[in-house]
Amino acid sequence: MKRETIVWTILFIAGGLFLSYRAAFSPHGMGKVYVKAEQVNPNSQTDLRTKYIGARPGEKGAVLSIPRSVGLWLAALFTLAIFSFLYRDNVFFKIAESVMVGVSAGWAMVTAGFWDTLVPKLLAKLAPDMTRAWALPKLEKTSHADPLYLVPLVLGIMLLWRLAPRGGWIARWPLAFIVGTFAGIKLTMYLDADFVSQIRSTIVPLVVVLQSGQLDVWASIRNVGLVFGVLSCLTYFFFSVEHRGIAGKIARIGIWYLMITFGASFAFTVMGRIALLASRITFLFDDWLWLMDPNHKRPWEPFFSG
Amino acid sequence: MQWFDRSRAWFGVILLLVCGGVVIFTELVKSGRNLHIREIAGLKAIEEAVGRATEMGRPCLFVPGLQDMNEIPTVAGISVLSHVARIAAEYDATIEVPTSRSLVMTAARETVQAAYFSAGRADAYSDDRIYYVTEEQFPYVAYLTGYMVREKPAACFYAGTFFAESLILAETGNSIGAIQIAGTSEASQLPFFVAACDYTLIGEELFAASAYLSHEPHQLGSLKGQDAGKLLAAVLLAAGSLIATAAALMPNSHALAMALHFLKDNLLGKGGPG
Amino acid sequence: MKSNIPWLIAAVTGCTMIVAWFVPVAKDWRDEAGTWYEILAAIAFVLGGANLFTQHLQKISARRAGWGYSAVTLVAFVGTLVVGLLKVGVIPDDPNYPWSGYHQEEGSALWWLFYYVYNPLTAAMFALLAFYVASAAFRAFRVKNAEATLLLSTAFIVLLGRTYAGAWLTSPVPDEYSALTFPGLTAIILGVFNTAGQRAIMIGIALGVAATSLKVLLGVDRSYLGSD
Amino acid sequence: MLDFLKNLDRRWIFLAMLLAVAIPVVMQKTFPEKPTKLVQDAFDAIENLPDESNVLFSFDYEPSTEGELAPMAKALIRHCCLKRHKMFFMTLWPGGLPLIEQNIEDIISKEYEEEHFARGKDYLNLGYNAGREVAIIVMGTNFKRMFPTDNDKIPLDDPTLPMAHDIDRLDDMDLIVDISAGYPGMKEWVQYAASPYGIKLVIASTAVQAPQAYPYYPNQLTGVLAAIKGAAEYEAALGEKYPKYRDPAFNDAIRRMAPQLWAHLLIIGLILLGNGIYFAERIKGTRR
Repeated sequence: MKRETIVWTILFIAGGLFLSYRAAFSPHGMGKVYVKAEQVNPNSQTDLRTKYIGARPGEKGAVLSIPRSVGLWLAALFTLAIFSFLYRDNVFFKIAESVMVGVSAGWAMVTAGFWDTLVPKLLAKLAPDMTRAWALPKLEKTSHADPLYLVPLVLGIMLLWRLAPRGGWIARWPLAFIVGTFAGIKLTMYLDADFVSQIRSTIVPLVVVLQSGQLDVWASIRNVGLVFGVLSCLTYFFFSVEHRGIAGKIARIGIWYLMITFGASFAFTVMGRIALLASRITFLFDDWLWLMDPNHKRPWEPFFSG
Repeated sequence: MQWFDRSRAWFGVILLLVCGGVVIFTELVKSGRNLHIREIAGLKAIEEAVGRATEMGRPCLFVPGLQDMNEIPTVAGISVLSHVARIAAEYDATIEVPTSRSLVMTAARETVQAAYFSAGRADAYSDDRIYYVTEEQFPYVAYLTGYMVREKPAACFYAGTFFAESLILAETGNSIGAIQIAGTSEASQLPFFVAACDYTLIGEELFAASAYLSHEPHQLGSLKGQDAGKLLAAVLLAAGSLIATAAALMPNSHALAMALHFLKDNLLGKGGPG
Repeated sequence: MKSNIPWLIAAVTGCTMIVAWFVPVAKDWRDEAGTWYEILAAIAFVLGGANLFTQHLQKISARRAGWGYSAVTLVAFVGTLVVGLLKVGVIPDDPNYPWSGYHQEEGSALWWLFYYVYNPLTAAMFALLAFYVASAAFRAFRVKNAEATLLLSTAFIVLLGRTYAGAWLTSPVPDEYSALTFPGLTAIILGVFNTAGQRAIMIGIALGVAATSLKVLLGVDRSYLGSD
Repeated sequence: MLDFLKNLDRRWIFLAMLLAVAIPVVMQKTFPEKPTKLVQDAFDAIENLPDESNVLFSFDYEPSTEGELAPMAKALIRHCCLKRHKMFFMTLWPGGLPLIEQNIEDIISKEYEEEHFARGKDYLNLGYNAGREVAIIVMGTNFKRMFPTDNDKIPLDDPTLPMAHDIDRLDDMDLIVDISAGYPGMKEWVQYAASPYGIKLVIASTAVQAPQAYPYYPNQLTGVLAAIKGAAEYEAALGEKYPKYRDPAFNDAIRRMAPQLWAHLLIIGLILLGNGIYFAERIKGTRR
C-alpha cells in the first residue's frame, strides 16, 4: 500500500471508531431529533387533532422522533458522501449525486409547478368552485370562472407539443410570447435601473465643500476617482476606437479599475464559499455529533464548550 | 384616468435615443457603410491556441456554458464556436463540444458543420464530438473535468454563462497545462477566469465577439448603437458632474442649482418633463 | 411562415410591455401577462421532467454504464413527485377537506425530503467549492502580468480587510489615517473602484440587453425560434 | 523541495482547508466586530422606523446558502421583533418557504414567546410566489393580486388578518428587507421596487452577490449586509444597542468569523506559495 493510502485509511478508521464511541458511550448519545405534539387548531374545541413540531431535548412533552432522527443521520451521511469526492470519485458520491438530481427535479415540479402555481393561479381561475371543494376551502366564495385564463392554458398546451413526434414548431408560439414579453419588460427595466439610474448616481460634485466652506479632500478624491473610473471603464468597452494613444491610455486605466473590481469580487466569492463550508461543519459537529452547542439547544454540557 | 405617465417622459426620450441609435446604425451598415470595430486580444489568441493543439496532436475543448439558447450569452458563445471550429477545420485539429442543453447541442452541430463546410473540409466533420451530457450543474462539470484529466486537451475555450463551476473548470484546465480562453457576462465569475485563464472576454466583450466574428452587418450595427449609448452615458455623466462641481463651488447660484435639479431629478429622475 | 407568426407575437407583446411602462391604464396588462408567464413556466416543468424521465429510463433499459445510478435518480424523482402530489403526511387545515393542508407542512413527507435530503446535499455541494478555491489558489492563480497582479493584490486586501486580522494588523495606524488600514482600504476599494467598475459593467450590459431585446422585437434576431 | 511542492497532491491542500475551518469552528473563539457604515445604515433603517411599522421580508434564498444568510435573517427578525414592527414574509424562491416557517417558529414563536406575537396581527407569512421579477412589478401597483391570500390560503381581507387590510401596493410598506442569494433577488428588488417607487430597501446578500450591491448604495439601497461579515457586524450593532444580544447564543455570525479568518489566511498563504514556486521555476528555467 502507498503511504498516502495508509494515512487516509487511518483517518477513516479513526473517524469510525470515534463515531461508535460517541454513539454508544456518551451519556446522551448523539444525532437524535425530538418533537412535541401540538393541537392543529389550538382555538377549536371540536377539532382535537394533533401534529408534531420540532422540540428541544428536555423541553416539556418532547419525545424522540424516529423518522426525523433517521433523516438527520441521512443528511449527515449525504454530506460526508459529497465531501468524499475530494478524496476521489466513488460510489457514495455518485449515489448522493443521483439522489440530488432526482429529488431536486421532483421537488421543484411539485412545489413551484403544481401546488404553488397551477392550482391557485390557473385551476382556481378556471374552475373556482371545484378548486374550493377540493383543495382550497378558503378560496373566496365570490370568485367566478375567468375564461381569459384559457389563453395561458392553450399556450401551455402548445408548449408541451414539443413532446409530440411532429409539429414541434407549434411550441414556438408560447416561446415567442415569453421571449417577446420579457424583451419588452427587460428593455425598459434595464434602461431605467441600470442605465439611467447608474448615470444619475454617478453624477457627483468633483469638489466637495463642507458646510463650513472648507474643502473635504478625501471626499473630493473619492468622487473624482468614481467619475473618472466609470468614464475610463466605458472607454475600455468602447468598440469603435482602437486602444491606442489617449484612448488607449484611458482604456488601460479602465482595465485596472475592472481588475480591482474583479479582485474584490474574487475575495467575496472566496469568503462566501468558506462561510458555506463552515456552516456544514457546524451542522456535523453541532446538530449531528452533539460535540458543541453554542446556541444552547440541549440541556447537557457539550463536549467542546469553546 | 391618466393616459400617459408624465414622470416617465424624459425616460421615454432616452429610450428613443438608445433604441434609435441601434436602429440607425443597423440601417447604415445594411446600406453598405463600412464601420470600424477594434480588435479584441482574446479573439486573436484563438488561432494560436488551436495551432498549438494541432502541433501537440491533442484536441480542443469548447464549453458553451450552462444555459439554454434563450439566453443571449449562449448565443454569443455559439458564434465564437463557429470561429474556433473554422480554424480547427483549417488546421485539421479535433474539436470537442460537450453541452448541457439539447438545444445548444443542435445549434452547435449546425454551427460546426457550417464552419467545416466553409473551410472546405466538410468530409472531416462528425456529429460524434458534439453531444449532450446533462442539464445539472455539478454532474456536467464532473463530466468535463473527467474529460480534461483523461484526454488532456491542449486548448480550452469557455464562452457563455457560467456560475460556480467557472472556478473548477479553470483550475482543472490550468492543472493540465492547457491554453485557456474564456468569455462570460457573469460579473461574479469573471475574476476566476481572469486569474486562471490566459485570455478573458469581459462582459460586453463577449457580445462584441459574437458580432465581430459573425461579420453580419446588422450585428455590427447594433454594436455601434451600443457605443452610441455609451457615448450618451459618458456625456450625461461628464456634463452632470461638471454642473454639480460648479454648483458645489458656487452654492449661491440659483441657475446652477436649477440646472443640476433638472438633470438629476427631471431628465434622469422621476420629476416629469419639468 | 413558421417564424413570422411567432415573431409577430413577440413583437406585439414586447411593444405592449414597453408602452405599458408609460401608460398607467395599461399597467394591468403587464400584471396579466406576468401571471400568464408564471402559468407557462409551471407547465414547462413537465417538459423538463419528461426529459429527465426518458433520458434515465433509456439508460437503464440499455444497461449503459452507470445505469444503476440512473435508477437511483428515477426512484428519487418519482418518489418525490408522488409524495408531493399526494400530500403524504400532510394534516389538512380543515378536517372536512382532506386535500386542504399546506403541501410542505412540517412533518410531511415532502418536508422531510426537503429538510433532510435536498437541503444538506445542495449545501454540501456548494461547500465543496471552498476546497477548490484553496487548490486553485495554490495551482492556478499566477501573477502572470500587471492585470493579474492587481487582481490578486486587491483580493489580498479585501480578504484581510473583511476579517479581524486586517483590523489587528493595522491597529497601530492612527485614526486620522484610518483609510490606510485594511478595513479602510477595503471600504475604498468597494466604494470607489468596485462601484465604478460595476457601474460601467452594468451600463454596458444594460445597453447590450436593450440592443438584443430590440433585435428580438424587430425580428433581426430570430435565433431562439430556430431555422425554418 | 521545489519538486515536492510542485507535485504536491492537492488532497493535502484540501485537508489543510478542512482543518483551517473545522478547528476554529470547534474552538468557538470570537473576535470583536465593529459595524461599517453600510451595516449601520441598515440597522438604523429598522431602528429609526416608528414602532409597529410595516416591514416586508423577502426570503430569496435556499438552504444551499443558509450558511451565510440564516444569521442575517435571524438578526433582522430579532430586531423587528424588538421594535414590534409588523412583519410580512414572502419568498420568490420555492426553497425559501420552509425557511420562513422555520424562522417564524424559532424566533417569533419561541424566542419572543412572552411577547405573544399573533399571526395576522403582528406577522404574516404570505408564502411563495413563482412570478420572479413579475411578482415584484405587479405588487408595485396591486399587492393583493400577487398575494390574494396568505400561505394558509386565508384571504388577506379576512378579519383575522388585520395587518394586511391596508396593504394595497408595495408603497404601503415602510421598509423592504430582501435576503438574497441570486436571481430573482437583490437586483430585481432594486430595479422593480426601490428604483421606481423609492421605497427603502435593505439588502442582506451572499458574498458572491455583494460587490454588485455597492453601486446601488446609497441612492437606491438604504443599507447592505454583505456576506457573513455583514451578519457579524449586524449582530454587533444589535448587541451594542440591546446588551442582551451580546450573549454568544445570538452571535452565530460573529462566531463564524473565526474559521473565516483562518481560511482567508490559508488562501493568501497558498497564493503566495504557489506564486513563489512559479517564480522559482522560472528563475531555474532561465539559468539552464
